[in-house]
Amino acid sequence: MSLKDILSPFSAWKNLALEPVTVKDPLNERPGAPRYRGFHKNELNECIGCGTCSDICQNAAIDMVPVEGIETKAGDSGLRPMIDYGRCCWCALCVDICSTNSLSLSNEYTWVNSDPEVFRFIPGADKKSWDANELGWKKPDNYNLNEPLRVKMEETAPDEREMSFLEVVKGYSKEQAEAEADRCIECGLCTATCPAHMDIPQYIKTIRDNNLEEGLRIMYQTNPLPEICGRVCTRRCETVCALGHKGDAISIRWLKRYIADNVSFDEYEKILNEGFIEKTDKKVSIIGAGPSGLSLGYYLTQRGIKATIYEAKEKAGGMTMYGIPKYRLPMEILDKEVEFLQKIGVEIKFNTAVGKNISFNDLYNNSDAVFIGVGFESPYKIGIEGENLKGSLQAIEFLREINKGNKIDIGKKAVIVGGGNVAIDAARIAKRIGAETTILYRRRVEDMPADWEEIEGAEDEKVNIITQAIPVEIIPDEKGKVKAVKYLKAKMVADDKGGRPRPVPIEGSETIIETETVIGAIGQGADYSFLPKEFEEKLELMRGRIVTDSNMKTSLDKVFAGGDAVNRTADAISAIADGHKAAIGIEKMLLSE
Amino acid sequence: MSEINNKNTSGIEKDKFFAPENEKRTVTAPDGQIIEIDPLNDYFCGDAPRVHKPHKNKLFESFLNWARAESIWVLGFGTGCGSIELYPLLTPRFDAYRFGIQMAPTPRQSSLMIISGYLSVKTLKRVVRSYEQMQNPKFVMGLGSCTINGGMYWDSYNTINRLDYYLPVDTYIAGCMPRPEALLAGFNHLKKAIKEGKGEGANKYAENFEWYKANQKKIIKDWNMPDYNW
Amino acid sequence: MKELLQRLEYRFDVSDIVQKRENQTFLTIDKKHTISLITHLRDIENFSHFVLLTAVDWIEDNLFQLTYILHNPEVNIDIAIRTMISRDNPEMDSAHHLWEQVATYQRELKEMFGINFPGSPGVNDSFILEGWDDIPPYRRDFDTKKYTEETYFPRPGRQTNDPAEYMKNKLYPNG
Amino acid sequence: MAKNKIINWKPDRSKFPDIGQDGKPVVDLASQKYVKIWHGPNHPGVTGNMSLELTVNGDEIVDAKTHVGYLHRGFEKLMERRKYIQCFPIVCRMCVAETDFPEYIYAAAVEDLANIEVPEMAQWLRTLVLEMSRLQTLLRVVPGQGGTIGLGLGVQWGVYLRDLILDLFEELTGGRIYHMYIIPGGVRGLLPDGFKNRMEEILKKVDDYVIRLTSLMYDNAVYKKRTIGIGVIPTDWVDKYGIVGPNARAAGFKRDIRKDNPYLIYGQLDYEPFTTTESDIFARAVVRLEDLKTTVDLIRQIIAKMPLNGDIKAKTPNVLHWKIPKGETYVKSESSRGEFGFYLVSDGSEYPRRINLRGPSYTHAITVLEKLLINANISDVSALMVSLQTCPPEIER
Repeated sequence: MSLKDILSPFSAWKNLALEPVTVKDPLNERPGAPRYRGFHKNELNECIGCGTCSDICQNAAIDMVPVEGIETKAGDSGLRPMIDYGRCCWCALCVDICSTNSLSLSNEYTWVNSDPEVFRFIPGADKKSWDANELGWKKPDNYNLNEPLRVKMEETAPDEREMSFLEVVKGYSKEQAEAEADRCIECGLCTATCPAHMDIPQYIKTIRDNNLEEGLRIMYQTNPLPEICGRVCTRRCETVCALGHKGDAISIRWLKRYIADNVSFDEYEKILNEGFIEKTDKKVSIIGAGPSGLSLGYYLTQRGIKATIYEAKEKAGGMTMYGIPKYRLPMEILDKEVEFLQKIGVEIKFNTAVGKNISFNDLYNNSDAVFIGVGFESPYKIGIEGENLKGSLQAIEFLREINKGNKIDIGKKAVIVGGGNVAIDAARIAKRIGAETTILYRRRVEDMPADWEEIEGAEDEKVNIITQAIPVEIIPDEKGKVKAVKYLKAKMVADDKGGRPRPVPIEGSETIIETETVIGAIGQGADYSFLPKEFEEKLELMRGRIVTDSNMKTSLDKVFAGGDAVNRTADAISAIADGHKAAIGIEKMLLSE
Repeated sequence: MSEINNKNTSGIEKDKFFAPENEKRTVTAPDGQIIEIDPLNDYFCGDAPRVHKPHKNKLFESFLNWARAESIWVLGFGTGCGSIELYPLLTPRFDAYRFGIQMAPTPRQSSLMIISGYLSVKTLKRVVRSYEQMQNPKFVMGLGSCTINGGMYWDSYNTINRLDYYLPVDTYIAGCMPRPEALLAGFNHLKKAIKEGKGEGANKYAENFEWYKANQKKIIKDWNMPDYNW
Repeated sequence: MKELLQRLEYRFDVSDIVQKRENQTFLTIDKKHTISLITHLRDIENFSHFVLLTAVDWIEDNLFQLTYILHNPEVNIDIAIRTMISRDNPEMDSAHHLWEQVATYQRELKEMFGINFPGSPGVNDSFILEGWDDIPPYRRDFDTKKYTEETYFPRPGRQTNDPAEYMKNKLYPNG
Repeated sequence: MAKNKIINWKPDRSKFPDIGQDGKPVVDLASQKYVKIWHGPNHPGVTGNMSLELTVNGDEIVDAKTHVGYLHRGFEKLMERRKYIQCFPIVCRMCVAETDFPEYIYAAAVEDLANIEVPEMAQWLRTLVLEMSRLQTLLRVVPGQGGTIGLGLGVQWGVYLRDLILDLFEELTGGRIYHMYIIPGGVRGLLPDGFKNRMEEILKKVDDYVIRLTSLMYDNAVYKKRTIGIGVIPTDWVDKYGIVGPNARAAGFKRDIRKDNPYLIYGQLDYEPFTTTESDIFARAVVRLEDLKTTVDLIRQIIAKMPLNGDIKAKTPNVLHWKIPKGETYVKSESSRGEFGFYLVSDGSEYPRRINLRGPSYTHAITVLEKLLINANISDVSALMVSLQTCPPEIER
């Protein structure tokens, strides 16, 4: 102990001269830092109600509740997060995981009340003083709790596939599929949008759990043709995928294909035989072995009802067999699915056209119900001069001939008119059989109804795409063959009624493109000529489509319909869904008798 | 002795958690005198709390309320994590003393109990005891999510979910944990309530005494204390 | 580390050796020889610092795993000793004589897992809980959420919806 | 600082009870010679919410028992029913004084089991945050030692500086106390603009503070009188009682996990742990003050050496269903109190099988404190508790 020890503490007195450090007005002087994790904000219009915030919250602080003025629609559950500040710990994991970045935190931190019941609110809907705060926690850049980008699908190289009918998409490996399946946040928004309402999150989960048999079982509950859908589905599910807002949607279609491809075909029966009930004496006739007919056949057999399918052509599959090129859907795949259906007891009579080989009345009188799944087989004409010239084809017929293995001479140059999947398919096939191919489309690329992947694939394969081009005439050469196509350039004019912009031809912009073949691909219509008069008259139609109730029953007694002939979306998955719905309707009708 | 207490004592005797030091016994004092003691009844006053009516003179009562509001003495009992923010609050940066707020070391001298977050059952027992020892008028402030609806520990077997079932709460402050500034806002809110004559927590506790006791006893299995000990 | 493990394998019947990192090894030994292995490690191999003792409930196998972690401050390596004991009437030899703080760990395990350590000082005193009359809370079969809901009155009025389920009810209730 | 002389004051054993076979005194309460008092949980001189049951004879303690459990939330149980990502916000609540250490060791344990390599930038940021966390604790605890014997002025200064550090934390992490910054796989943000300059300004103030505090507290006759020679931890206790960190360093053991088992980027930093041999309250306070200086130096080194930009998070699987491979690990770090570790067992599912926290106070506050308090004066209880730097939440979790 020294004198220093006694005197030294007195040095603290010199601090009297220092400036005070006290915050004068602590309530107003100190806003939260720019990153401060204060109270919640939510952009209600951006939020899609996927519920991921609620899932990740370890405090069960977030409820998903309906909000007035927000409707449930495709890609939006209509629910919004309600946050309980009796639970929240301001960790901001909900913000980091938010699939649309709509949720954020403000830098406001003062909320005092005597009533414990008030600390529960829907950010965005219940107006709060901090709604306008710009600052606060937002998801940092370069930081993700789940992978935003999809696993790239390996494809055959464009120059290799240009000249062959090899399947372009190679399919996921186990690691790739698991990595892609891992991205799923299990919100289930896709299920509502899928026409067949497949339980997508559940079958994706089986990939993660490496339990593909279970995955197949789940898929067959709502879709008996998963291998087809795994390749050519229009996958509206992916357009509403919650992950698509910040990054890429999950490759739901490829994951479905992965399950279907990786379960051995021999095991199908063992995996799927559960749920089949005993055979009854009911009989149903199905016209057309397209996806809707096959789907119905499966679900009827599952319900113990004998299903007989009458198919005019030599193979089942309808449009999926004849309208889709082999590089997208190899024929073996389809055969495999059909073989399985036949194995479980669906009878398919090939080369039996109703109206020609067998009369509709016979079917009608000999079965307990009839299902019309004839699809849209007659192509629309472009409606311009020169369409009947030699060298002018219809895409649907072109594809059918090619798929049958027949050769068609289209010369060195081909022009395809249209922008749908059929047009792209025709173009890519024309390219494969050696023609320089051009697509003429009235609108812009982004307006094309075809899948973007297909469009990209076509571009990779050096298919020339001319947009905003309206064909006006096919010019013949001296021999009466197609020589060139004349088209007008178009400009896009916004639609007054709020529809999508319309192309309007520009006067005097005629351009001529030389070609040897013109392939029209602007759509198809139905042909009900097989129906006897009395039925055809009573069958209620609307714009060429058969009108049905929610169980796919038509205006005719015990006649059901489905597929392209009924639904406007005209894709395989809707047809499959129709088949399923019709099976439920037929079962209801037959069992209630 | 109130009836509740007698009922309680008889109940405790069958209780497996009954502590031996609370048993009735005889003790020999240093001077040789033999004394019989019943700790639960002899060491504490077991009377139920009484409702204190406001003063008849309204002006005088509002003066009292002003005085109460401007000299809030906080019981120095850090019940949970929120108490770490009391350090900055009571040191030069935020300097709560200038607003009439200061810490008091014992319940007798305190008027405000800050429940700084979650309450385990074991702490709740001490909190109830401390609260009852505080003199009227007394206030309770609940910090953070935990006091409102369980907070982070909503599924914990050892923490309560809602404080208002066990003590009358005057002010809640949202946050996990609330910052010193939010605490100051809470104090302002409380002061305003007291000045308006709404700081009636203690009376509420007295009025609903049986309800509060029943809730407390439902979870504090090891009761071992008189029903009310001020 | 390698030589140490060889020496241990030579002397004791240790199994399941997992070397997680350069300076950390997990190994398993049967219940009978655990305390003598720990004593050996402390006295001969200089593992003088006792890091922790805890239990893991493997309810599927009806076993408790006890893990003792020791540290050698001279060469800075950790060794973790696992031993399995039955879940029925769980009991383990006490190690309180080796380090003073072990008694506290054993007291906690007795309270939170119900594992008895006969002879350990104060092992039956309550440690963390007060007035607990349910099964020991750290056991897997104790459901804390259920207990909480029955005991602590969560604030009512909350209701949540699963987005997929909600959309089904709204958009396609029959399909 | 002058070499401190230990005052060898021995109490008169005759008036104390006999020591029983279990090493504890045999106290006959009925003899009326002893009084039992409770120090806490509601007591101004207790660190956090815990209590000591003291049996005193006059003002000297003959028996002490630590009671904990007032802060028990059952973390280890709660985490068993939370997914790995959901445990991330809850772990920091295990230690309110230094919330970043549990965060770091939890993340490190998960990364260890899942074999995730953390980007370099994230490692620097983690180290910075850990050192800042240590600094803010020490700014509270170092003067707090004086506070226990009535010298509150240092606390007033220290807590103000600590608050400045908390402001920096708020800028960097978005929270003052619970930062929730070190996430499994990386961290949650880069340094904001101008952070380094603001840090340096505060460090300068801390430098100045160390000088002021030394003259106020360490060169203070009263403080020395109250702390030198009190609460001596004998050398042989260190291993026998599991004493770690500054308490072990004050007893002459050069033990510092940052040095012994370097983690993060501590291998690239240059420093030497301070040790002394007196092992009394004063020595432990000196070790903490030296730790504070070291920390300031380390932060300066980190700021100077750290890269400007880089990845902050490694790619992890989707956290909503993140399965960690089966296995177990023990991960530790050197907190301001000593070894702070997590024992994590995974059974291969989305939920941890078992998580156990090893906090230094587990031994310091129970075994060591109970023993040190015997024969101590009742007025030294707080000083002893603070000198061991006990923190109840990590005992009962």
